[in-house]
Amino acid sequence: MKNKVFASFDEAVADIPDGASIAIESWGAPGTAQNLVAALRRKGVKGLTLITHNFIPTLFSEEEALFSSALLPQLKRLITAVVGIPQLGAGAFVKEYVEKGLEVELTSHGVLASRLYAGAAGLGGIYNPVGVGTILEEGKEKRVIDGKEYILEKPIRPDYAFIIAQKADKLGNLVYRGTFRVNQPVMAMAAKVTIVEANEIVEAGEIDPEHVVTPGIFVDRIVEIPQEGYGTAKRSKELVYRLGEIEIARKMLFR
Amino acid sequence: MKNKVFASFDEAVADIPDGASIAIESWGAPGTAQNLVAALRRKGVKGLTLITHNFIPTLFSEEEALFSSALLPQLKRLITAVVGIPQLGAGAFVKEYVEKGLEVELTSHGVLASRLYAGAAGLGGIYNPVGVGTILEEGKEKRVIDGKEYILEKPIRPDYAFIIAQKADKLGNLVYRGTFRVNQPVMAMAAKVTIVEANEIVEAGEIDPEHVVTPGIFVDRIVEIPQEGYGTAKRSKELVYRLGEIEIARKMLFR
Amino acid sequence: MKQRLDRNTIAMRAATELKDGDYANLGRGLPSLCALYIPEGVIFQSENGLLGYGPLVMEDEIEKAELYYVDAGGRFLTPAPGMAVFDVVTSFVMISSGRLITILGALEVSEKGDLANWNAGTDALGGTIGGGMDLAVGAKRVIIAMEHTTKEGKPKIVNECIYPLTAKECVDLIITDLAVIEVAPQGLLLREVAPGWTAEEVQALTEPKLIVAEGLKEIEL
Amino acid sequence: MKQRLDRNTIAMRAATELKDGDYANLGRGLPSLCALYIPEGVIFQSENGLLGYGPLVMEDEIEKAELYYVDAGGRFLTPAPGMAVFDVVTSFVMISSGRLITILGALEVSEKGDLANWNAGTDALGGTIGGGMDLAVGAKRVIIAMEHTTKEGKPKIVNECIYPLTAKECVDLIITDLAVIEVAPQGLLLREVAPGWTAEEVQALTEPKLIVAEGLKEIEL
Repeated sequence: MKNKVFASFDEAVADIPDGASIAIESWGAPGTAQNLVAALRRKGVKGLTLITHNFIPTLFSEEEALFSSALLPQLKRLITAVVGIPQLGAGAFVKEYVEKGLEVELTSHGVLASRLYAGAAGLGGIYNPVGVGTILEEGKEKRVIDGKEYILEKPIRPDYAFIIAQKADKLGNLVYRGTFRVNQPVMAMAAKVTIVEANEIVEAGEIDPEHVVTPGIFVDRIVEIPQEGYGTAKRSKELVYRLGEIEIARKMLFR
Repeated sequence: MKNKVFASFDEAVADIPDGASIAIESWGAPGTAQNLVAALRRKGVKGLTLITHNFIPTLFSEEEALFSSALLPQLKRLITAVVGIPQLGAGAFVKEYVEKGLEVELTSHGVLASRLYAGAAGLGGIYNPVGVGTILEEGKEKRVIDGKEYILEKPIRPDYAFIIAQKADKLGNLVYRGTFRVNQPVMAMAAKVTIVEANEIVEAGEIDPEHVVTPGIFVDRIVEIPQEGYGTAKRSKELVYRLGEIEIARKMLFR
Repeated sequence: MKQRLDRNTIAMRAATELKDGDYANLGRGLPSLCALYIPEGVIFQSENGLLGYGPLVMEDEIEKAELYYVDAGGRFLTPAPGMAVFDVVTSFVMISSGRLITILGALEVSEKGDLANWNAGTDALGGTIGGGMDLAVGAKRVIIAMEHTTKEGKPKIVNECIYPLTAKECVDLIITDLAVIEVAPQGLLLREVAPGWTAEEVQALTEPKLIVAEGLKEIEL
Repeated sequence: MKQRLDRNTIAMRAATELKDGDYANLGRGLPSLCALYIPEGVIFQSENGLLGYGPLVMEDEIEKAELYYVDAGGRFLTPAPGMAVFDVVTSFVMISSGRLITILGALEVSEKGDLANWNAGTDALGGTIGGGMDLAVGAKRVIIAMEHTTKEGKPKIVNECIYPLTAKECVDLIITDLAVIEVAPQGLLLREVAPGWTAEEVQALTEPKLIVAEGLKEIEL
């Protein structure tokens, strides 16, 4: 059996070059592969393209939690459906980088999902009706099919995906937990190289074949999250409670 | 709670009109919604469009098992990736109907799956590289994108899907069993009305939310397969043993 | 000045559009209040991959929150029997399949049913798109729940939207603190007015011409 | 007449192209024999939604077959630890993702690597397409395992395919009972010949011109 289990996050990201494109889910702290994000910060590569649904500022110190936005200084290009938090001025926090040359490509969440599917499935493009008449159609081909307008959307095929899973077996089969599944399965399928941090690594056979969400063929590298690592249940729970104490976070949670 | 559970297969198909399009998986007897197929035969509607991956002759008497091909006399149009069994002369068994006007649209299995996805996702079309230079490109638009040729494939959005599930809860959440999952999840998503026959109907909450394969929103009607019905484990097992005794079936199984 | 419906009453009226067996996705802000008034048997969907969840965890019970179920706005949810978890590809198939009814907020709605609700300005980075465009295009029915006018008193139902669009010709019904208006093929059909308001008074706060429906009545809950 | 490799030996040679950690999808007929010779650690995929399954159920043990695991050819499979079940949308993403190696049979392979393997005639209903076109286009590597000539002795490696194509310019390597031939940018590269056969003898049974590779050798297993 080929070994997919890596001993450290740094080893797992060691080959990522300047200019790579990376898909990272970032639906809150427990839904972000924070340990891999931290490793990529340590590595310090530049000129990255980041594909992420939620690009929002971290409400915590970097020692506490890292969203995909922790990579902001290393980015050349950002493809996202949510940039910022409306109550905090939306994308204002990226302006400084936009002025220095960061390209931001806005999309919708569903269009992002279907473009990742198209990338995964080897399609050349898809005609999506979402975005007709909006800023999403700018610079794109439009076409009427059977009386309805569509935009030609291009597939997204990232060089890497950073995934956080609840459990991985040694063959790379993954299960997630609750709503932190999100874009991760399609990102894992679309990427050329998929790197996973898992709360638990188990032997092959310990996940019921019917319950596998991401089959192991899509997973190249796996690292187990250490007890003191980002994204553990204990650590995430602490953040949740802290979140309850922060005024702005309350507004986010209960707006 | 809105009632989705129907008392009989005949009631579940009662509104299907002449000319309807229907997606039916037919990956062997245990993977075909045979009881719904039987009900549709009894109803006797005509001019149907059938979307099925495997359109193969039933190797048994109709009292024993019904594949989707049992609807052959009722079809106007057939969209399929497998017509017939090579060892039995492939599609020869449909020739009589082709001469009488049956239209057959051949596709590949993967193209069929992606067209069903496109239908489910509301896309207007997808550019697929599969089939370039083959009969699949006939009559279709081709286009070079980033130096590679693609065929514009249209979405499939059937009026109905007939699904066989291992278990359904009363909200319509489904789980399948083994390789009889196949095209069924995407057919259930693509169809306007999805009708399910289930080996077992359970209360809401008896299927773990993480293990649901087809969420209940995609399921409109559910009928429980009676003990003596087509597709039960006992009946399918009997067929398997009989299959082992039939020379032609052996060739199928072990070619 | 006459009284307008309060936000909870708008939400209550919008909630009456849903019935047992319907699947619903509620937008942020005012629409999320509808959850409090929606009849039993309505099943909620969240774009981040959850169907059939239970009530939101309230602000004062945050310590009860399970970590693993949040909605698209980041609020914690309670599990419910018959819930299903799935990825976003499945989620947006749901949203695009015409099987969901959505209640959304709006900055502006045009005479033709164009919707602007993601960005109150000209800077693309001044708002967040999320899944709103997908909902507006894909839902079986798009219901808008909003105040009839801006804080400055200007109409939010306009001839043409000025703010960046969410989707064209997508709105089916507009429910405000003053009126219930259907976006019909012939134009905007005024179906209900807030108690004590006349069609003329509502028209005065609405930019495009309203067609007064036969059987115009007061908003009932 | 000189001896050619038998079907099992062709399969054995083709199987050496796979190594621990590879993911493989085997076509019908001759390629399916490769399963008997493939090294440990190779993981099999079946287009109907199974990855990492165990051995086929043999003909004389049909009563042992579990009902719920069959391969794309309808043969029964045994479960194996670490197996995954999925739907065909996921399956064809796998097939299109370039992560699989496929070994397929062929009726004809052209000089450019065009493949014809689904229909030995001109009638579209005379063959079945299945997932072969998807595999031929999407796989990381397409290996053909076949007899070098037809039963009538005619070359199956041809200038242009006559039979309906499966895919254009898709074949990477051809393994026959006479030779191992790489489809290279400069043309067909003869790398190995069956024991006792010369390059000239193989050329005589091959329509397009073969380029004899440096270090041409006998097929080893």
